[in-house]
Amino acid sequence: MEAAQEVTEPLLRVAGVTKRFGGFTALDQVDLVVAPGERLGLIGPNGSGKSTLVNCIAGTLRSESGRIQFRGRDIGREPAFKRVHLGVARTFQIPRPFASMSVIDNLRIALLYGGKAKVTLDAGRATDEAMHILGQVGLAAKADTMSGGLTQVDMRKLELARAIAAKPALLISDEAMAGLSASEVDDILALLFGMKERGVAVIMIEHVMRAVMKFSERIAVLVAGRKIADGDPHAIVANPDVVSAYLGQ
Amino acid sequence: MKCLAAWFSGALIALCLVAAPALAQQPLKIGFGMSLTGPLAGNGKAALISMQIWQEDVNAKGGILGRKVELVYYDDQTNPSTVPSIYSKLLDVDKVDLVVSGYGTNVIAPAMPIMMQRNMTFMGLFGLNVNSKFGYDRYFQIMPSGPEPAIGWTQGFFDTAMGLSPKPQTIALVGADAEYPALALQGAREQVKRSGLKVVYDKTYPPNTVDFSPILRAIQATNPDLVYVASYPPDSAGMIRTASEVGLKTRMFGGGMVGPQFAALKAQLGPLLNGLVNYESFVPEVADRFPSIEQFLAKYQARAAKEGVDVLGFYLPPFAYAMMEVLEQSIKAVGSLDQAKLADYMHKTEFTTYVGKVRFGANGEWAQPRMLAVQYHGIAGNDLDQWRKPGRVTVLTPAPYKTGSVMTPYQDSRK
Amino acid sequence: MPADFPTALVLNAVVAGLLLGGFYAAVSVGVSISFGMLDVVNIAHPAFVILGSYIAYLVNDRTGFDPIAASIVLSPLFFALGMLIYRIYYLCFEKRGQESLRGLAFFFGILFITEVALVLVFGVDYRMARSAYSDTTWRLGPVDFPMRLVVPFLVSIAMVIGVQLFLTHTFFGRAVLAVAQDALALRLMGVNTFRVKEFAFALSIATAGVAGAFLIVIQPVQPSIGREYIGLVFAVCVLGGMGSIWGTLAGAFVLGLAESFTSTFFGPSWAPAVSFGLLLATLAFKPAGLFGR
Amino acid sequence: MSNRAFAAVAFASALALIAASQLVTNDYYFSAAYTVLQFVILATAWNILGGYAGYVNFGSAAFFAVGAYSSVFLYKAAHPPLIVMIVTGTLAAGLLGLAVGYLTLRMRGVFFAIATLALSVVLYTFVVNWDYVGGARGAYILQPRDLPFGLKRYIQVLYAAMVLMAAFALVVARTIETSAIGRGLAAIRDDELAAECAGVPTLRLKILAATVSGALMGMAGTTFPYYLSYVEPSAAFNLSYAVNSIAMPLIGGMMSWLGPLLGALLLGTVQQVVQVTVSSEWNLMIVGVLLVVFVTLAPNGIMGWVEAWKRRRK
Repeated sequence: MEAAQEVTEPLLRVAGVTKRFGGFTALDQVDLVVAPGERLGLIGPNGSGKSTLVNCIAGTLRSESGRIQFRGRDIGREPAFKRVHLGVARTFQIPRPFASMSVIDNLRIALLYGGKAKVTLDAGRATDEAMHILGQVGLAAKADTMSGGLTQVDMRKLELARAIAAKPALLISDEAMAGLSASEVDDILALLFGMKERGVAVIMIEHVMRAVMKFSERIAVLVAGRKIADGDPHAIVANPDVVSAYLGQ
Repeated sequence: MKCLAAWFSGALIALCLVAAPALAQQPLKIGFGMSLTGPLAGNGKAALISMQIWQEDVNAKGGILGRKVELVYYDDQTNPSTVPSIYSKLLDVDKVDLVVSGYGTNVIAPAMPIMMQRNMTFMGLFGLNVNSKFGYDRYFQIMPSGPEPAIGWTQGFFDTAMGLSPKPQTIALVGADAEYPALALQGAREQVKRSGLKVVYDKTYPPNTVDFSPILRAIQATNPDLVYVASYPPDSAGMIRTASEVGLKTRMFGGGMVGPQFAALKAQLGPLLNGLVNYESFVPEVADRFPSIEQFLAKYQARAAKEGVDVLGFYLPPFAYAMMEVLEQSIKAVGSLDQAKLADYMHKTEFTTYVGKVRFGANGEWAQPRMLAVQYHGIAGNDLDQWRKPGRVTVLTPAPYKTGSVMTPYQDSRK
Repeated sequence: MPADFPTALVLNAVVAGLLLGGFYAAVSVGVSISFGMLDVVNIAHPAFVILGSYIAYLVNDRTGFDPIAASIVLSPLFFALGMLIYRIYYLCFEKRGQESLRGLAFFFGILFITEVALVLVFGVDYRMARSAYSDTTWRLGPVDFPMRLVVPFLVSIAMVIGVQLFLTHTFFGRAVLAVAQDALALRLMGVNTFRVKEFAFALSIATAGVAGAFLIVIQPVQPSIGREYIGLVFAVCVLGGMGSIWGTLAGAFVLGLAESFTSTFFGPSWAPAVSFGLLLATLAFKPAGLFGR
Repeated sequence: MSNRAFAAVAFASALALIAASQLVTNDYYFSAAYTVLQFVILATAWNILGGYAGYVNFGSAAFFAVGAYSSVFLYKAAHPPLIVMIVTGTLAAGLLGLAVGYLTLRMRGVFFAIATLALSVVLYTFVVNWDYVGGARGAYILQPRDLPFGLKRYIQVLYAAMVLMAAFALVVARTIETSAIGRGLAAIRDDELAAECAGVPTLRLKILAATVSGALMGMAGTTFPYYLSYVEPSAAFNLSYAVNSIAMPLIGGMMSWLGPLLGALLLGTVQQVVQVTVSSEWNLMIVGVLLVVFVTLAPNGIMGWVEAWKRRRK
């Protein structure tokens, strides 16, 4: 994918990002760095600001202060769709399929508009590529069913498929595994690991600690809008602040 | 796509066959569109009833040219965009022998191009200034607004005003944002130029205004000698009611208000009408000049209550009837339905109708304006019968119909 | 204040604006419930107001009873009519989860049907109700208070406050507020949301009936006048803030005052443009409206 | 069928309809057809923003009036040929559509609908106070004497213009519907946030849809002054344009260009037929009953029935 990467330049740099909703401070001076192809776990109790951070990076929310840089370029002011073109793709915690369309049509939207949209796909190649991605997430059989009628699990898979179809450099997976069975968690994990070979960095937000520990090369912890820890997964788990934050002493 | 045209015309022809006239002695068909729904339905239905009364009278006398008269009409819903379809259906599908117009400028103008293409003689019912742009020589209009309609319409008010001594200096003009009031105000502005008055207020208001006190207070602040109002029934009621609530002080108030001519407003407003100077087309005070009108009004009033329309019928019904009388007399005189001969006859002849002598000028409007300018006085209570006999109205102009002079100022004559 | 400052004119403009706002609030409070809280786009609300006008006129004409009092006594009739209309609406749309657009066309149909029914029953002549206070006007210094507008104003404020108190202080009322926020949650708590919504919609039609009596006391009414009020009722509801009764009252006063001041000082013809321009600005900069949630 | 083929068929049918009209000697069909075609254009145009993108425009009468009044303005100013009026009116209404497009930046769903309603009231007040185009008095527009292509009566010229414009509107609607833009708009209709995060430039597409929809609605109004020969604000801003441009796509079906066409042909023809056969208040009642019945029995419109029937048959 990318040419040789200068060592120092990170893929994503989030510096001093603050976000307030009226009086409530959802994010307070958060810094975060993601290297190309890196697998980062983002954890924290509910309401710690994880989704808000995702929305600020993806562009659906605008932070009051701080800078967000992607491949060295400031994307803080860019609309969400432009960030997708630049290579930032995200899934939604609560799936949001295009209900009036079939599963494969959902993919076609992402292929047409997401993946470096400059590449104009003729119908034929678009269908093959869509089927290929659907195969990866295990939805090939349901290509023609209406996406509105899918089960919760399948909808989560569709979310991932749409993000992949955007050919991102950074994929943000927002609780894609909540409520899945062990085998399904493993399927998704295998998929996300696959992204690594294609040089795609992944930020995984999960509560399933088994998956997070297995997947993450690095873990960042958000509590009440502030990043309280960032580093090697095992050190993080042993870190007293993190434990107290989670177990709520 | 091609099936569209076939299917479309097939459906319509089938429907028209259903409505095709019986093959017996061919009836003489007169076609028109009329507002039976929408804001002007009140006038439309009153006109329709009057024309039906005329139809019954004529058929009782054996019809015209030995043929029974039949009225073919459709509801234009007070929506001008229905008019071209209605009139081309009447002419091309129903094949009516004669056409007359609906009520009001908005629905008369759209029919003009079709009339001009077919060279039909076209009688208009209360259209203000319609023919000025078309200049069609077979257009005739029954409302007595005179050769320059907008001027003739406002003549009574201004003649009366300029007759006051000392001469009034300032005038306030106010009217609704709609076709008739805008034309009436245009006429008033022209009158102001001719009489050298100074305009101190000249604004319009949206037709669905609820509260008129802001407008009348703004007018009162300019302290005008005269207040000329051009309005539709709901606004007229609002203006008159607010004038008493605000205690309007001016020498003459009124002018071009549609509404006080109708029974509904006469009953609702009652004593509030005292002192108002307004136009009317017929009042009992001049009944002696129109011998047979009582007979018509009796028939009309009998049916009006049941049909839920204006109970008195002073404003429009006599003229709707008179319009048909002119047609009737012309056909009988010419002896045929030749449009050219009819038009020519109508230009030359002075007709005697329920509304007296009717003579048309070159542009089809009345040769002489004959709108009555009246002042209401001595009204007590809200019953309607006080209006059926003379005594509540002073006719100010035109001179031949004058029954008294104007009482001013408005606030004193209101008591 | 400068000598020529038109204090009387300004004072009267304020009073006229408030009185007009009171009437606008009565006409719009029903929409604030049906549209603001139930998300039912009831375009035919003004038609029910006109129906209320005619019923009040009928009673007043036959028995000489005061039209506004008559409308309050007869409001249960409108309440029942509201329940019937909502049942049809619920069966055809809500149950199938149709979005409110379909309901829009449904209510356009109801608007036309009601208007023609009124034309057939009452004819097309202008009707107006006579009441004892129709022609009396109180004068306090330079300001005058026409009873024709003051009585509807007072009863309207009472009605709006009554609706607000009902919604906040009774079980059923709170259920209506809850259904506005999260119908699903309410259903999970075992509340029959259909019954609650039906009640709320019926209440909105009842307010329409009473507002109709105000209208026919203020000005003559004719079946097709309802069409003029469609824009106004939604403007007041949205300007004030969706689903907020206080918001509706505030929105009504803002529009009433804007119209009154524009008519007095600038030009009556521009009054609707000013009012709806105000609404456009509010929607652009504060979509939730003045008091919206 | 490719867009080019569809365009060819559409314009061929249009020319066929115009040719067929030479056989019709009866003017009534031209007037009735003019009105029905007017609604075909209005409904098709409305559906581009309302059906494809899901933004309900309450103010379609305002766009229609912009088209009509730009023709009145040109008639008074320079008296240009009809085609110039049509193009100018379409562009003027397109500008208004552009402005409305930016409205979608701040407003969604029913707020957007109310905003377009407010916009049409503001525009109405401007036109009422614009004396050059007649204001509240109304303006007279006399139909030209010399008729092109040897047509006998001017209504036939207007009919031909409307047929060609209807074909053009259908081609534009279908081209948008089957293109990437159409897919993007459908995504916006289903879930705007998800569409934005799938890379769809939602604002740009909404503005495009609003501009094209507005322009075509204006186009429907450009020949109206000649048809009526007397235009005043309450005729151009009539409630029937707002009601029909929403009801027809709803009744026909909003998912494809065929829906508004069917809805307009059905409801438009019924209104024309009822208006000249049932001569009293009943024609307004019939339209009301038709609206209620159709919207309740055919939730997704006629096309909805067709789709359901096809799915059941497969």
